[in-house]
Amino acid sequence: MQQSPDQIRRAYRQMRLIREFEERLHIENPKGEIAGFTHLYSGQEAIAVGVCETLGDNDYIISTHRGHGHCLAKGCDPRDMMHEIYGRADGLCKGRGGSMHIADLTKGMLGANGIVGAGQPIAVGAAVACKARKDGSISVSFTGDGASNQGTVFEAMNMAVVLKLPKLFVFEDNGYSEHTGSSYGIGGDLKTRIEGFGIPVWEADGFDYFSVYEATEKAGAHARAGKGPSAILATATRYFGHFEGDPQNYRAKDEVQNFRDTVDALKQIREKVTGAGIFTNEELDAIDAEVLALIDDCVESARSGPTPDADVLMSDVYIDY
Amino acid sequence: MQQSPDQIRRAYRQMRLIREFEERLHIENPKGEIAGFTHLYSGQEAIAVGVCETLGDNDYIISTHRGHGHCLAKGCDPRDMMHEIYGRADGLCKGRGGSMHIADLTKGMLGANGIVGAGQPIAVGAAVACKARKDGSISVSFTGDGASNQGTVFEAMNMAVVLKLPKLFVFEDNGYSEHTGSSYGIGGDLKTRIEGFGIPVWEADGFDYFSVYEATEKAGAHARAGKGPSAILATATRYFGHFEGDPQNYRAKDEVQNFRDTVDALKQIREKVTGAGIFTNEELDAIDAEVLALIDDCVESARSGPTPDADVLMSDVYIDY
Amino acid sequence: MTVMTMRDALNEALFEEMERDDKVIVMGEDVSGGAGGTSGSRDAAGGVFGVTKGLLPKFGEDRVIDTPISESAIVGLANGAALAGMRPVAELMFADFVGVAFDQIFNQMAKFRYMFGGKAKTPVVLRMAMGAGMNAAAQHSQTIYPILSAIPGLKVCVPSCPADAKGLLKQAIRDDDPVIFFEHKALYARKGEVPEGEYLTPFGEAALLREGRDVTVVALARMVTFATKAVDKLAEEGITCDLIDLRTTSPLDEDTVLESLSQTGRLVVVDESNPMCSIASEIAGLAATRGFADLVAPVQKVTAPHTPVPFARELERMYVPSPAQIEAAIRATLRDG
Amino acid sequence: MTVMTMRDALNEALFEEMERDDKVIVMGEDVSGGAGGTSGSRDAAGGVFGVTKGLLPKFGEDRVIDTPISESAIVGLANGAALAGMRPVAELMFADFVGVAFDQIFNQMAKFRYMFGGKAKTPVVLRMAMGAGMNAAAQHSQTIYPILSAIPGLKVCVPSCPADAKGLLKQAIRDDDPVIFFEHKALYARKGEVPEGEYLTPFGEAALLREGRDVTVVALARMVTFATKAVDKLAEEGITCDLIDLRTTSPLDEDTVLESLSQTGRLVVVDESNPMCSIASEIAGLAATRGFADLVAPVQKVTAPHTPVPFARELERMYVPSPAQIEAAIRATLRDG
Ligand SMILES: Cc1ncc(C[n+]2csc(CCOP(=O)(O)OP(=O)(O)O)c2C)c(N)n1
Ligand SMILES: Cc1ncc(C[n+]2csc(CCOP(=O)(O)OP(=O)(O)O)c2C)c(N)n1
Ligand SMILES: [Mg+2]
Ligand SMILES: [Mg+2]
Repeated sequence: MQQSPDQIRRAYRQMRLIREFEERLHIENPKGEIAGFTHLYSGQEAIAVGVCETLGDNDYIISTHRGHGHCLAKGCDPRDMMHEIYGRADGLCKGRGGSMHIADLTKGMLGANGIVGAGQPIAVGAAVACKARKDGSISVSFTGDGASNQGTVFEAMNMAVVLKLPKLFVFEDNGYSEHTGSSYGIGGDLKTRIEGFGIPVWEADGFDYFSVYEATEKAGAHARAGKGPSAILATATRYFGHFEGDPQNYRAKDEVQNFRDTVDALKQIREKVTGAGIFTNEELDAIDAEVLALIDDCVESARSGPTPDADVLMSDVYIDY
Repeated sequence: MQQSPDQIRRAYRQMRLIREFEERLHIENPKGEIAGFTHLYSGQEAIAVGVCETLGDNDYIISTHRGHGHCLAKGCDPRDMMHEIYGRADGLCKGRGGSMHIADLTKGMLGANGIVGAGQPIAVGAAVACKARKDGSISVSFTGDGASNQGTVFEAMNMAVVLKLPKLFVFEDNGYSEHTGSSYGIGGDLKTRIEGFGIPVWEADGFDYFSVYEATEKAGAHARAGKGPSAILATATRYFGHFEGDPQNYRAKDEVQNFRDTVDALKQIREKVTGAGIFTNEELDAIDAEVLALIDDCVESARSGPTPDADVLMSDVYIDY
Repeated sequence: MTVMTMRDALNEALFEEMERDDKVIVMGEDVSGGAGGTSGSRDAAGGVFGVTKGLLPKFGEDRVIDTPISESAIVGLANGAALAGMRPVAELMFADFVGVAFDQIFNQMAKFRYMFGGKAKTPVVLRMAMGAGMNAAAQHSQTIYPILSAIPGLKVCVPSCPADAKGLLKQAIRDDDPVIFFEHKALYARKGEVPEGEYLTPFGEAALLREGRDVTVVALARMVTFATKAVDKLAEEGITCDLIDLRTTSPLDEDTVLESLSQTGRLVVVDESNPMCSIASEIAGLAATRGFADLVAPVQKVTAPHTPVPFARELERMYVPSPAQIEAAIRATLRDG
Repeated sequence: MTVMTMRDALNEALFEEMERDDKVIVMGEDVSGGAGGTSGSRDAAGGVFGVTKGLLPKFGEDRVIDTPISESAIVGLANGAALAGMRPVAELMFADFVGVAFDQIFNQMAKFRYMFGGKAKTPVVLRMAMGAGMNAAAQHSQTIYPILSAIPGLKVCVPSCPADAKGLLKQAIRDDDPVIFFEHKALYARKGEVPEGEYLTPFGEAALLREGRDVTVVALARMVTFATKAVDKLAEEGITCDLIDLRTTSPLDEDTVLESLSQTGRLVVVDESNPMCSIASEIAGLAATRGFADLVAPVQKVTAPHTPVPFARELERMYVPSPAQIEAAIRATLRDG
């Protein structure tokens, strides 16, 4: 905990923002106003925030189908995101993308992606641009345990090594790939597999912001120093179903509650920083209240946002055609 | 050298057959009668033969764009193959496939394949059939150093481990992937990368038939015993260009000659078996002469074989349409 | 006849065929589900759309194979197993995922038999869910049967109702050629009459769902339900149409289309895919070549626009051809010529 | 004007654009060649067809990037570099290899801008060699521009001569949208006049290569050279044709085709690809819809058959549409109607 109080406050607020964003979507979703697939990130907040808090404006990230956490952590505007999820014309992607395709190029956020394993080679490409700019920037991809079995992910790792790129691979093992436990689909084990490509791996506790932050600082420094790609391997869980509506009959009844009661990321950081006397519970409660009000606001405004019209349907297929 | 003289004679003849088949194609190719791409296997004979001599009729192999050696080693008829390479209606594939697509399903030879990395998942599928038959058979894929970077190859390894299939992965590092040295494209190293998937690797000297045979016996036994996939990693060289016509300006002038003079697979086996007194040079010369005559015959008959007609063009797209 | 959903009809087809022939195996991501999970259930999913539900308890793990997320390897697995004598039914989940397995479809299963001199047999069925209607956006909503129909060596099914879904899937499983089997997501819950017992729907035979004098309307998959609405509405005004459901796009039943055209002289084609090089283009082109002598008015193509599939409800609704657009196209073809 | 091969014209386009803009980078398997080899040469290949020859010595390893055999990662690399401000020109070697990189083309580069609300720019050029003519058989000879043209978000170039090859490639590199650039293998050695200095060939503007009264002949890529033969031969008999070279299939210059059709009333489309859902289908469909009023005879589609590309010389020759077939089709369209 060598971080400044400002840093910690920011990280705590980011994690709380993700948590409340997602918990609120879980409440709103069954009401029928939100269309399409929604994959929630609750439970994994410490990973997105621990990684992104080490990143600067020039650094890139690319996300997955479960993208809200990564987007918020990289600085996407929660109101614009909420409008997008509600399919509004003034959403971050004009209502064309929805939950699975939120992107904000101005924030170095190269998009959530509905195709498992598609983001990793793209992030390697962004690393080519980082290398060319010679500004010490890096490109980061997030990869689930399930996605780690996709050929494109292996290719991306190999390519990054061969081209010695400033690329950080973040693997998030949340225990499941859809309705299948992560152990089932992974031949060998995640760490050895990554190391087989010549990529050094830093392991982190995915429930612990400080653990992820510190591992990422080390792994990021490796990549920034021109030593080639590096990796983070963080373990956590997802609190909700694979998608909203998933009955989760592949999970033991009390599994999630146990995680919530013991290692929950928000609970942990709160206990650590109050225990160390950096913030009081009241100070953190105030942040929570501010975030809750913000989310209320986002949902409120998204629910009544403008609906996209035929012009939105037909434009932006090309810049010029 | 615990093999019987019969076994050794057969292996020697197979290697000689591949060698003469390929050296003859190298001579015939510039004459203009052979169409399309031809990738020759000379230099790697000990690998195909060392592997296939351990296989039975129920076992499957799948090959690459450089397929002649694997086909011959698995028992494809050299005359039918030569007719195919010459594009004859009575070729092994009716003149529709050519050098890059020779297959003989009746021999468990699931095809040469023009797409690098396509064969490996297919061979994993054949292993599913082997497992279902419960007859101890295995399925073998051959993979070049260059191909080892293709995502499909990684997926195939992972899948074979997850499904615990009787699958043998043979990796042939012949030093080059087209015009690029094999070391350039491989992140980490081949062996560690394979082991990262949880697949045990047996290394072999790809110029030495006995070394390959023994490694394959062990690796094959592992796979046949239901312990999941295994791998062979064998190193050799290719004597000719990537394809016929390749000027090879990426290779040092004397590189190939050095290999031919020192570790050549045919030279080695001859020295070993004559040295051990199993065969005399004259006995082996007789085999050589027989093979040479056979190849003469194959070329002769292929040159004047029947050309395919419109019916060959239009048939076999479907069984029934 | 029993009334059931398309989902149940597909499930029944799989049950029957797996029972009939133990070479039939099923594979894909979460086709059973629950492997490595903490609840102990091994039939936790039955496919993300529930089509393979109950197969694992009945046929076991050797015949109902859950896989990692490795679509190239899944289709490759099916291809290799087929070459080696099995009859695999692989599931690709969303049709859009063809992207990550395209080589195994395009260069492998479609070509083995031809390239290998007619000696290989690749009886693979590759099932996948397609189409807009769930607001699943650009990467989970495409109707890519034109791309697959363009590839020699593949057969392509596009059922519009439970009875055809069952009959075509059973035919696909027994067929010795590779078959791409599209299931429209918006039709899974569609109910319809399904004949009792054993039956197969032959490939390359379109169904004539309505008979009429004025216009030939050709549609497929979900568009059949929309075209039916439009046709039935116009019938109340005395405008009658032949309504043809293609059922398979490869083989394509050109004769039924041409025969109808020879009666009506007017053609509307309804296709949920993007307009370029679509089935709508193919059928319109058919009218311009073999059907020209009968054609009395411009063909009307009703397709999605040349855009990706958008997310928002309003946008997706505008993207998908509607019964109103089909009705307008029928009226338009009657005004001209 | 200088006379040069299409290969050299392409090479010149790359040189000029890389010199003009240091954001332009090139990547692919053996685009330079020789890395890790024993001869020390680092420009040992210059692409397997020699199109990128000499770029590495001039622009260095950071801008001319040799890659492992990982096509998904190659195209992904290009996509990501483009999103991050570069202008990548990636080489896929043979167009058939689209199979192993299809998702990055189909679901990624084509859709970013739309999905991401119009804020992303993906100025990727993806070069690939296509077509029969080298007896390279089923997996190395396909002409898959119909599949790529069907995908909204992509632009597709199909040059038939050195001048257009250069002008279109330069335009493609400067274009802010993703461009699929097809180079026909049988045309690399084709010589033609190329204007000196700076010029760009605009997209969506077909070229009218011959003017005539009787028939509109539409062709693309290598088929332009075959159609030219047929058209010129018939001209000796007094049968004159408009010969249209599409140059790009997306955007597709429908207006030039329709305008010509309004003069001739007869249409022949020549397309090397398989017949189903092809560019030939698309243009024939165009005649049946927007061109119907002008059409006086059945459209003739001249395409490859619905088979994979075969290997043997005799077979490949039968597979590819020939000048004789084109001539016959022109005569046929004159007989009818
Ligand atoms: C290519 C592809 N295959 C399959 C899917 C369907 N799918 C979406 S998410 C998912 C599981 C991903 O698991 P993991 O990578 O562990 O991420 P998590 O959902 O746990 O965040 C699957 C199979 C997809 N979207 N894309
Ligand atoms: C998917 C795909 N990418 C690229 C190629 C072109 N190609 C053919 S062989 C080859 C090199 C293969 O190298 P390796 O695996 O080492 O086999 P070797 O040629 O040495 O036998 C390449 C790049 C191809 N045929 N297929
Ligand atoms: Mg997961
Ligand atoms: Mg090699």
